[in-house]
Amino acid sequence: MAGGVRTVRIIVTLKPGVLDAPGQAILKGLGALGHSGVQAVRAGRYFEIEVEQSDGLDERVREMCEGFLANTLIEQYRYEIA
Amino acid sequence: MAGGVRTVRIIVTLKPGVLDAPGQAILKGLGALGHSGVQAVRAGRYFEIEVEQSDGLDERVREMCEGFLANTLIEQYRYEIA
Amino acid sequence: MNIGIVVFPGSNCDADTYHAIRDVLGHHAQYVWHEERSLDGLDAVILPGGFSYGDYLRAGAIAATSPAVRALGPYVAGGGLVLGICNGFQTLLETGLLPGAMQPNLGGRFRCEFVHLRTERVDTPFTCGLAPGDVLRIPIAHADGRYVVDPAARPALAAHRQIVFRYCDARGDVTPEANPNGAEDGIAGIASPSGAVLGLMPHPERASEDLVGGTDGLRIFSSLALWITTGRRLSGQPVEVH
Amino acid sequence: MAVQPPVAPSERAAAAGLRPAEYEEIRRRLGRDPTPAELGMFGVMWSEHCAYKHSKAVLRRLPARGPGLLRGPGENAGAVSVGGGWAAVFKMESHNHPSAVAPFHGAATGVGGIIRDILAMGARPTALLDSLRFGPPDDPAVARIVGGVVAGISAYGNSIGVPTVGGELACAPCYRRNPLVNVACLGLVREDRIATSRASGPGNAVVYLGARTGRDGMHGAAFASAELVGDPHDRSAVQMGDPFTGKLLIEATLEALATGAVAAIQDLGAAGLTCAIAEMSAKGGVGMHVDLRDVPRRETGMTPEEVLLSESQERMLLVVQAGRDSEVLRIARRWGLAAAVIGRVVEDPVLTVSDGDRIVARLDPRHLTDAPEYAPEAAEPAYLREARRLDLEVLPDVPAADALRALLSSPAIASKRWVFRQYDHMIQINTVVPPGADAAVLRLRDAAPRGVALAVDGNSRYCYLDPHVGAMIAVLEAAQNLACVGAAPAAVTDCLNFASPERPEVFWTFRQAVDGIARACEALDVPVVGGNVSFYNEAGTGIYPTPIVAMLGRLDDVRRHATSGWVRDGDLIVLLGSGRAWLDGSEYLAAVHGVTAGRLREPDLFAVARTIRCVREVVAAGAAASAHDCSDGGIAVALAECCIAGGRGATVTLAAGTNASRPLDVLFGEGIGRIVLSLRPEAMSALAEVARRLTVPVQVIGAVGGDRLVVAGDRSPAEPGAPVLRFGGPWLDVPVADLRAAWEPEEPVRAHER
Ligand SMILES: Nc1ncnc2c1ncn2[C@@H]1O[C@H](COP(=O)(O)OP(=O)(O)O)[C@@H](O)[C@H]1O
Ligand SMILES: [Mg+2]
Repeated sequence: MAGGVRTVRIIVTLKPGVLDAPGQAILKGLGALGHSGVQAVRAGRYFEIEVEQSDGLDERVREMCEGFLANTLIEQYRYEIA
Repeated sequence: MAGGVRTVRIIVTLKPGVLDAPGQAILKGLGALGHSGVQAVRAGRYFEIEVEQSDGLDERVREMCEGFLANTLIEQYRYEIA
Repeated sequence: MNIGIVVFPGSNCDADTYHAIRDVLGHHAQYVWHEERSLDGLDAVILPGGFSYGDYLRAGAIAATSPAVRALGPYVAGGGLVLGICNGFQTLLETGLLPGAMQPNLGGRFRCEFVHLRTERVDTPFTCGLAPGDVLRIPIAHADGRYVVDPAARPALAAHRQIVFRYCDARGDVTPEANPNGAEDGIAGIASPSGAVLGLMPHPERASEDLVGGTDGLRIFSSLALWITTGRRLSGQPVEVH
Repeated sequence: MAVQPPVAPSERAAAAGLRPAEYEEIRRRLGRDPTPAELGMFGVMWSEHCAYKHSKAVLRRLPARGPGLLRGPGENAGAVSVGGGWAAVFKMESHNHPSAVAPFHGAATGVGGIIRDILAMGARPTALLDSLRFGPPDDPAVARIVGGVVAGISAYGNSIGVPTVGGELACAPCYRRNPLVNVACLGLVREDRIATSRASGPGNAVVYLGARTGRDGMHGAAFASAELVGDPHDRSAVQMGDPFTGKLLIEATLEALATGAVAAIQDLGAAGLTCAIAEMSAKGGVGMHVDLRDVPRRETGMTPEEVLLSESQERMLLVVQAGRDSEVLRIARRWGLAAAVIGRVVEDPVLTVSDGDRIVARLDPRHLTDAPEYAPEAAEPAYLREARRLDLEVLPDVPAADALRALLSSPAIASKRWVFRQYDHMIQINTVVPPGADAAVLRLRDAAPRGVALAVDGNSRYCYLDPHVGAMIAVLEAAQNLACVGAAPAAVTDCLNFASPERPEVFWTFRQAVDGIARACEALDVPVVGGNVSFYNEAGTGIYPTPIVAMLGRLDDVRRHATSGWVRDGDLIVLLGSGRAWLDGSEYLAAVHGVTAGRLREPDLFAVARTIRCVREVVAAGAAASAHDCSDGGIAVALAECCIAGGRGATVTLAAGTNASRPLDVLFGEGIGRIVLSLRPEAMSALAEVARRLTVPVQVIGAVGGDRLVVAGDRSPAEPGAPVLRFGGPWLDVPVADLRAAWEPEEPVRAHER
């Protein structure tokens, strides 16, 4: 289906073990609001990208993630192409 | 399965029609790096929450989102409970 | 006069604001710890600038969950006055005490520089010493200052004269060039309909001394002092002080 | 108590980054094989970054004497008196390698790191300066690093509430894959409240304060001391900063110090807990018994080595009077920080580290702090003879106006507003002269009307051509910048950024640079109170020798200061100083002709020092309306900057100097010790008097006015008063609006480097 436009959903999160300051602050906030029973929060970033269909789209998405959307030194990413 | 711990994945994005400045900056950045064919980018936030299983968990997750994780004035959210 | 300055984890303009009110203006100010549940006995409460809780969720969102901020509702209902500066403004939006929301600056970057503000409303405790149209030169320092409000709420903003300050040029004209962050209608500060609650992005405490930044910002604090010491009420009627 | 079984030598030593000879030295000192934990501790403590193995001997050359000196190198930062009972704590550090692999977080943690060195002196961090070096910004990869570094400094400095009041930024191909990020911090503390890192008082509690410990930046110190080969895709070498926790740590630490219960304090920086317990014990001539089980952790399953070496950010170590530790723990709880008593000070100089009841390390802390010193070979680099040859005749002729525009838009000279607008430079409301001036000026609120000024300088192109003269000029230029705002030099801190010291020609440039800094500081009678050395900056080709100098100045009355912009039409324009200038190594050659070559002349240190003093006296007396030094781009660029800053034009006649006959040499030639002042004609006599006393040459070269910069040439100095053009048309005649347009660049697209 070349020529069409695909929607790519990307989730970027910190690698396990990397300090997640936002997650910790949000956990605090949930507690303050009386949400008991919350044991952990991890914060990440989400991207929804409209990109023209083409061969090797998978490859290109990975490039976008590695080279720009995620810092693979500290972050991991996963994506789905709809 | 009360007593167990569930993982909740939440995605928060801007409501359609709300200007997404970060998304546009990222679109620009991808272009500058030579990623052609990208037509639109929407930026959002992602949360992964470990919460104790309990009745009405669904309800509680919705409360966390409405009252805190999302600013429903301008943001929408969706979640899945794994 | 007794003004409370709320200290959140991550507040960083609390001491500056304290300095402006106590050392420069010569009025009494005290810090209020974010865990404080009662604001009784304070003539006014200031939510200072900073990065409360790192602004890690949305600017001001986590501060809005603190006991002190949740005490603001009853405090205002009982006639209290509240001023939110920068992060304090963002916090007030998150609580719903003021309408609208903050988005990242157009251009996506933190901006620290002097801007000009046009005074749009003077019958509030924070602007009673100003004249309509007065232009103030005051610095901004924020990354999330693009004020937005959903279309449905706009008429109400106008109807209740809630817009108090707009970004403008040196001559007082509200132009796109003078708008540092893309805020709707160049909105830099809004108040509750009664005027008891004011939020603004610029930092008046940074323009309170000739040596550093001029004294335009001080006029906002002296307005507040004037209002309180002359015992004015939000009706605008001065009452006898014996 | 039996120490646990020894380990196999050689390869373990190598793994810890130690040389075989060093491993043998360790065995000799311990009289046994080191335990795994001890080996790890030696590995980081004997790394170049912590131990200064190759630089210590040379650094002793730096003068640590001077008026008002309170603390010299050796503590976490140096301190000088600024009057009124107040001390200024001042220190600069580099974060080059982390910023190369993770620009945003590398730069951010660099800010956090230097702030905690200042905090460890008991001072409230009051101002930051950032000195940056990048590759050519038209390279998208470089632009991305620039965006990430500036965003990182902005994110951390703004959030933690310390204003970034100045800095510098320059670009050259040698920094393409090895950017330099040097950050200086100023702190203020009452002279009688300066803290120490010297542990004392057997029985006193060793208290951990701040963020919890994770596996961040394992071996960061060793990492900083290794050449960058490709991107080490190993997140563990990169620390993550959290300015929010950093801000809480500042408040909690100052509150803890105010109780009077704290005997000693140090930040957990490079080499983490290992460095802190070793340095604090060694300096205090005592020992410590520390149990790693009590260290607050963020991650599970950490080994003792990992806890000892972790470089998690936002942590401090305090020695608290026995029985008063609960006061500190209470303060920590209130600020939501982790805190715990992790050990005790002991009489004997023995460091005992246990993991529960298992002892993992037990040794004399001085074994860790007294690392071997090396005296590497030094050899004058071969490239110098070539690089110093310069034939101006072969260069194409360029219209002066075009050259001026090109210079004004070159990264080193162009407006940096796009950078410092992203930095909160006003918070704490002490900033009297904001970024953009020759130096930043801060008021001292508690010692009014006194003030301080800050400047940071370094010209790596000069240092490439002549590290000795180049380093001298860095010091003199910083002092010159302070003088222009009316401040007298009080203290110097430096970052010495070089390639591998194990290459003789690199080490030669290092020694030359340090000697240049030392001689200039001696001439100005200003102490070097601290600094930092960054070696192995070798990604791709090695970098230019890059000594960066930050200088602190004093103002007796902060209201008496000047800035660079013309103030009034009709004011006279005066050139102070020898007026000698050359195109060798100039920004003109680099920016207009892409040439880096020439022979630098050694400045007359004492003549320049007198000129600097003259400018400061005149400005501090309120006699000057504006003051600006001639640096990159020579007098033409200096005049253009005065026009742009003041929003008015000027008409100037320049004498073709003895050494320079052609217009381009006169306009764009560079020479230290030349300052452009503007002042009311009535003030001339006051200026002349000071200049005569200090035997500083003065030339009236023109007058302020109009909306163009007009520069004409003349063989004889113009008479005081409005100068008349003699023969020939003007060399330059450019509208101020054009100058500004060339100087204020478009903002580059922001890279979302995170
Ligand atoms: N280039 C230098 N000039 C002067 N002093 C230096 C220099 N480099 C390091 N020092 C001093 O050596 C000591 C150790 O430096 P450093 O490891 O950077 O301190 P810290 O470990 O507190 O960051 C400090 O007192 C520092 O001031
Ligand atoms: Mg230190």
